[in-house]
Amino acid sequence: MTGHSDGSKDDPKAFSWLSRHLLWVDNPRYVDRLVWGLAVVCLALASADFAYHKHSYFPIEDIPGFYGFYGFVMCAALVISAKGLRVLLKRGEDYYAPNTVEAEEHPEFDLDREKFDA
Amino acid sequence: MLAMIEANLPALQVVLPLIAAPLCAMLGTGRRAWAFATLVSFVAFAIAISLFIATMGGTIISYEMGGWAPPIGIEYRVDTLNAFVLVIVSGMAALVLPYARRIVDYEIPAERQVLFYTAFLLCLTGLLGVTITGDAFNVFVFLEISSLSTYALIASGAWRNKRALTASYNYLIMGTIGATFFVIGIGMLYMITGTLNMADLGEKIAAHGDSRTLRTGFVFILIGIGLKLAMFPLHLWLPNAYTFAPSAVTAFVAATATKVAVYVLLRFMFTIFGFDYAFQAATLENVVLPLAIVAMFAASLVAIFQDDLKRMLAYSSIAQIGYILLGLAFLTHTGLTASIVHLFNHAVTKGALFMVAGCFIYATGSSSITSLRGIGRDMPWTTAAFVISGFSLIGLPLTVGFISKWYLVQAAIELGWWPVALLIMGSSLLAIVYIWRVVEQAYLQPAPEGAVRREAPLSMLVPTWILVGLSVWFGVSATMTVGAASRAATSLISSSQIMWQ
Amino acid sequence: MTDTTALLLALGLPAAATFLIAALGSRPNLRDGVSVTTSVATFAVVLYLLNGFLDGARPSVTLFEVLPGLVLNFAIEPLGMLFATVASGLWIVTAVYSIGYMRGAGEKKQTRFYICFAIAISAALGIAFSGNLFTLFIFYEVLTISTYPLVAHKETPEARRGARIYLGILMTTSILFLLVAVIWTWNIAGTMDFRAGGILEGRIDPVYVPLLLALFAFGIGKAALMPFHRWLPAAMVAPTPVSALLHAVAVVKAGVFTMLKVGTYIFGVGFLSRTGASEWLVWLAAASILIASIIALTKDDLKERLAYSTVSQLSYITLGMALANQMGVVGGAMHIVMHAMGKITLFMCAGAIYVAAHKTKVSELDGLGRKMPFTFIAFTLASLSIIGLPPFGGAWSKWYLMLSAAEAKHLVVIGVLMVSSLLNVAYLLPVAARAFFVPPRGGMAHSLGAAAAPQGGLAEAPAFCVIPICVTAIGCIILFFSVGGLYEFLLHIPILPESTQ
Amino acid sequence: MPELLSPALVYVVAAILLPFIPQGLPRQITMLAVPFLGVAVFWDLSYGTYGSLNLMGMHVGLMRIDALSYIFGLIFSLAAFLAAIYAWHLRDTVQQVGALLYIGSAIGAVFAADLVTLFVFWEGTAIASVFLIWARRTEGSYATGMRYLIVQIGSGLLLLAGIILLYLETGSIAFNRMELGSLATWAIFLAFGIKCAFPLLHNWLQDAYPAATVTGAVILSAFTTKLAVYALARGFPGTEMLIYIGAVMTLFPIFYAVIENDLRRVLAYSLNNQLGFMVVGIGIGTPLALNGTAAHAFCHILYKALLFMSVGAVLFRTGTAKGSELGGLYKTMPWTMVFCVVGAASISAFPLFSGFISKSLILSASADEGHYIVWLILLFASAGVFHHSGIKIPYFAFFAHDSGKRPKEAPLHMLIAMGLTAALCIGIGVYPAPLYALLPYDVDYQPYTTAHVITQLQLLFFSALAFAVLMKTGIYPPELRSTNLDTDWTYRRLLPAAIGKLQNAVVGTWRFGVRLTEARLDRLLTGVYRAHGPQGALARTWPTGSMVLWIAVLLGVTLLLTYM
Repeated sequence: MTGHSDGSKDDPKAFSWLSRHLLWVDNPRYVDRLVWGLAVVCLALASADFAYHKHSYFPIEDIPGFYGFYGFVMCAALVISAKGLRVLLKRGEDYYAPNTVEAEEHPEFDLDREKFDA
Repeated sequence: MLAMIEANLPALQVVLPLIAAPLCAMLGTGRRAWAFATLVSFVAFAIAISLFIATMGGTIISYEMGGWAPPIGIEYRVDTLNAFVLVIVSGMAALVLPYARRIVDYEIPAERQVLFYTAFLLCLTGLLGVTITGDAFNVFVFLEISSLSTYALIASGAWRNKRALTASYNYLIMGTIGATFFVIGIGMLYMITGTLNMADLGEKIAAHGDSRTLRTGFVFILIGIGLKLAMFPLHLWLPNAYTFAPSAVTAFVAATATKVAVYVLLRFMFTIFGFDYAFQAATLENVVLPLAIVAMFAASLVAIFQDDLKRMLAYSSIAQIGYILLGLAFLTHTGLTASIVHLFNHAVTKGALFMVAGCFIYATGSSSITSLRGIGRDMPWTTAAFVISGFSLIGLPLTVGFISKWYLVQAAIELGWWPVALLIMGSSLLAIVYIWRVVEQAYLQPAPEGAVRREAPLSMLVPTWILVGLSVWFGVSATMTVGAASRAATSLISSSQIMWQ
Repeated sequence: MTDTTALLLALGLPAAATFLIAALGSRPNLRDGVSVTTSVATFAVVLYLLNGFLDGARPSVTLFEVLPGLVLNFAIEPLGMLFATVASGLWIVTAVYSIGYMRGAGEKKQTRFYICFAIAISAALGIAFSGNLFTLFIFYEVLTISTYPLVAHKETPEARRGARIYLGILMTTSILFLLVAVIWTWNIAGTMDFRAGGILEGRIDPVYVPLLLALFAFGIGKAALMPFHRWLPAAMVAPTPVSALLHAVAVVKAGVFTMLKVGTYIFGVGFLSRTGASEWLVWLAAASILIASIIALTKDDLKERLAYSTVSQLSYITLGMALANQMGVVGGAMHIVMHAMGKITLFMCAGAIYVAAHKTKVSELDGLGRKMPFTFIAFTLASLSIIGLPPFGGAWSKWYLMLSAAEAKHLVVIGVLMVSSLLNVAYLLPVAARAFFVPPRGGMAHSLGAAAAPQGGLAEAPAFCVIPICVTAIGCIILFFSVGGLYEFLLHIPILPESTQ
Repeated sequence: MPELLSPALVYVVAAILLPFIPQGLPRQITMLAVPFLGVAVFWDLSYGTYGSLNLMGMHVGLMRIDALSYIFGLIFSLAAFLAAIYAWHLRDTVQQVGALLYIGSAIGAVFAADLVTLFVFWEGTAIASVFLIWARRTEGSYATGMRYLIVQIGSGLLLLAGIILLYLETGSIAFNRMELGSLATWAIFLAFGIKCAFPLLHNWLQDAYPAATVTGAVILSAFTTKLAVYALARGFPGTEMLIYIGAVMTLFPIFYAVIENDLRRVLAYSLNNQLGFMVVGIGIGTPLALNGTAAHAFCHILYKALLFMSVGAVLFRTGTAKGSELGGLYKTMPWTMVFCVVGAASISAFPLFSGFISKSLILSASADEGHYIVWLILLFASAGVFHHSGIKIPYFAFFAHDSGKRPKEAPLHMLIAMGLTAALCIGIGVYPAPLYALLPYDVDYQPYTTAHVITQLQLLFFSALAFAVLMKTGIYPPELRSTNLDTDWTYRRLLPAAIGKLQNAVVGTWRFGVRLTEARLDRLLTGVYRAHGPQGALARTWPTGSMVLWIAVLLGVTLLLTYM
């Protein structure tokens, strides 16, 4: 399995220019910062609601930060209920037949591999 | 001279073979006897044809034997019906005799051949006489002439298979019983009427009216003739007789003897008894009709399981007689027409089939169906003749068998007897089975190793193919036969006094 | 050349060719040449007739009279013209294909094969041009008998058994039911001519109409209406060109053609729809469509699967007749053409697969598409036509059948036709799809579809096999686009009695 | 000549000629040129119906050009062109021909002025498209293709039945606005519904698209469902039921998308969800809503294609599209990642991306008409789609847990195709005026208002926050190899099981019946044989005595009968 090399053996110089500038996302510190940044942006956006006049169709829109709140709550609800759904719906990959598309393995010879090892 | 011959044709029809028979016996060699008999049969056929033409318009030729007027003298009476039967009988003789030469050489020792042809001529005499006469007792006499000669003819098959003797003996017993019953019946009629002339009988019986004696007489005649025509279950003599008789005899007898018996039955029922009695119709409906239907199925089923070709055809004959009786039992014009036309059609078909059987025996020395494997290649003409005649037996269109079926079913439908119509068709399906067994053997099985089989000689093939040709010709253009049958039916009906529905 | 001569010539050419073929038995190239030439000539004559027909000529010729009023008559009407064109046109294709197949598969007794084939075509044309029921019946039987040796061609025990079933069912139904129906019709109508608007109206008690229709519907065993369909799968033992003949060119098409002809010209669709006599047939045909399709799904043998597909497709045509309106007749007649073109392709493909790869089972075809691309592409196209998808001919006939069902307020039938199409998808498309797209057992050909390098070379059947296949497959597409003319032509089918037109 | 020249014809002719054009550059160039030729046919034609024929008494119009068909024809051609670039590497005639026929049929259907032509092309899309699935050449894709085909053809047959009933009812086959009411229109509606993946009729989509080839999925994603949207917009605008159907459609797929592992199937679910927006727009039926539907279809085709392209590129390079197997690919496939993000942003309707300027039309239309609940659902669905398409796909494919896979960057032609598509997505998002000008109705709409932008950003960023929080807390369900049950369970499990039971029952009774009949028949035949066979009573040679006995019996019976 040539494709599955250990990440530590990678030679970053082999990566393209764009990738090298993105390598920071693997760093947990930066990820945390990103999340916090996101929170700040959210706060800013929520508070922006006070700054302009909204032409609203429905009364609920007039609640400040309604969109944000709605988005957050519904997404959380979505994920949690989907997780619950998985209990009901999840089956093995070859549930229907041994050779379904899910269960297919792709042969290596068809992939044009390239080495990035250090 | 010509005019004299013409005037005496009815008498000549019978007298000619009758005189020829002893002459034939004196000829010495089989070959000469054969030539003579053939010649006689040709002349007889010519006479029959001219009689047929003469009666075509509906005229009835009445000939007084020895100038004695009926009812005292014996009357020969030719109308469309018996002219038709005469043609069948003499025609078959004229075809079988040419055919017979080779196969008789093969089956009967040379020194016996003279007697064989003599018996043949006698048989012909008897059959023609039965048909042509207008005298009830005379019918019995000729019936005995033909029967006795037939016993002899069948017994002559003993050189090939000893069982011919028992078959002939059985036939003798049964035939004699039948003849006895018949003569008893005639006696009873004579008791009532004091006459033996048929036309006279009819009138007297009509005048006399219903009585026990009359009924008894009717039953005795019915059973007696029933034996002769192999009505089921009185047919038991027939299979062996047909199987073990020499091939030429089988072909002739199968095509004619039973037909003549049917004619006698028709004649007695319509001309003499005249059908003004409910009991006759009831007997036909309660006895003859069911027996006919049973015959159609039982005999066909037996035929399916036979291994011997001739025996199979014999059983098929019993089934075919069922059709004839069925048409009769309908008691309608269409039914009668069907019956009469089937007399002819079956004679042609079965005659051809038995001739084919003879050809096979000539070529293979055996009449077993299994010996016919792959014979379609070696004997293409014979096998083809079998297939076409087989089609006729099944009742496929463009063969005579179809015409008979057509009228039979039509008669059933006219009466609204649906089940009977379907039964008629159902029994033809059985015919498919037994015919197809042979076809499959002949065409789709490989020939046995080392079998040398040559096509039958021309002298056998030609008569066979003439019959095959006839069965196709009259299947394609049936106007003539059906017209004759229809006229015969009309004349029968008009000769009886009953009011037809 | 007058139209009447052309009519007789069309019938006579194939029949005459049999003698030539028989004479040239020892010179295969010449013999096969004669067979192909005759087919082309016959087609040319039929086209000449078609041309005349479009100009308004309605030739009619009476050959002979079997019985008074019962004549062998040929006449041209639109349905017959259509059937004749299909049969003679496809004969060319089959004749060419036969050469490739019979030689490729090394079959024996090819002369007999070609003779019987020509007779069968002649009989099919006879059916097409028959001017009355009687003539039709005759040629119907001729067709049955002439195809029997073809079905039994291999002469193995299975072949004999299949042929026996074939003959048994076809003969049984035709004699037991069809003949009775024919005679009944003759009895009540006094004629058997095919007349616009039917001949029965006012002559038959409406109570009996369903019964008579049943006799016809089951009697026409060649239409393979359940439960008399068994002969079709049984006949699969025959060599493939014979299957093509049975399924596309002549036999089953003769059956459904007869069905349509009886519906339009004997009963009259107006009469049928007013009496509702064909109601039961609608349901039976619908059931037949579905059940046969479901059985087809379960068959692994390719030819057997196709056979059941034919059973189902034939019921479409019967359905068209039973729906009893003009669109039904148009749709049914159109389906004769469309199905013929599609099914002949499918069978020829099955034969090509057998010749080239000796495979008969659907499950063995995986991966074969790469080796025989032409065959399998043709198979796909023809499958789509049978399913009834645009742009293939089958779509239009299905369209008119559905239109007819809607007009007759048989909404369920529309549903049945839809479900049937889906079932067709399920049993026909896997054949080609598996061949092309499923890797052969054990082989790994998994490639995300980026590239498709053929492994190994092509291994197609002989060109004589492949070219006809391609021609008919393209024909399926052409039929879709040229349907306008066909539709115009089919509108000529007279639906109403002449007096009201 | 232009009278008969439908753009579909260009594709069909090309498809027929294609096998004769050698693989490699000539064929690649043909594939690229065909969409242009197709567009050239209708580019400068004025509105009206062309190619009218009288076919067996029916008025057939091959090409009707009006604002609605024009915009769909255009975007279909555009998608065809982009797909052709993406499939530059393909050397598979089956796929190439299939794609051409499929695209041609879809365009032909869009321009169809009558229902019969529509039906012809409708079935054309069904048949041609299946080859894009089968071309994967595995047992699994074969089976999927069969299922897909049966559903698609079933839709066509329903359409056919509807057309026939309608034809009988009205005597016309013109394809115009219909009212639900008769069986005919219901059948047609249902036929459209199947192809549009209405709830419960939807599963063919999620079943088939992930099974298609890399390029096949890109092509499939563009045409079939959008054709159905077009047909609905043409036939049933303003049908109220569609609003609710659409609302449900936007809603339920997002739940599935969250737990789905195969990223292409996630895309299929989100495709379904996006269709819901369009269906709602059709249901509302106001000019604004219909404009929204048309615009959304236009944008959707682009960004969905872009997403399928990028995931396809991943599949092409790694051999899998399962979230559980992927991760960290940004290191070696950064450009693919970028384009994927552009697509994700577009589908999520980020301002300045194409989804924003089209989806807001529909949302505004629904709010305009006062559909409170529906509006809330759509809002939720917008958040949800951002959640699974906007975040989940790029995240699990390119970031997340590093799978250690180090594939090559996508081939250049794929990058070009993705780049072009991405540019279009952004271009439309930034400057929507040309698109708006193409829309069927003249509507003055301004997507970029302060309120609009802010509220949309609120929605999206808070959703992102929710994702981040759930990820951090570990509540977010991990990607797992699995099959999730959907409606296909009914026909892949329930139905076969039921049929199996039924079959057993039928076969059992049948066998029993056959055995019974055979036994009876056997007995009958033995009986017949016993009586009629060579040794049977009827065939035996009887001793003379018993023969005579028979005669006596018959004589007696007959006499008795006559005396009675």
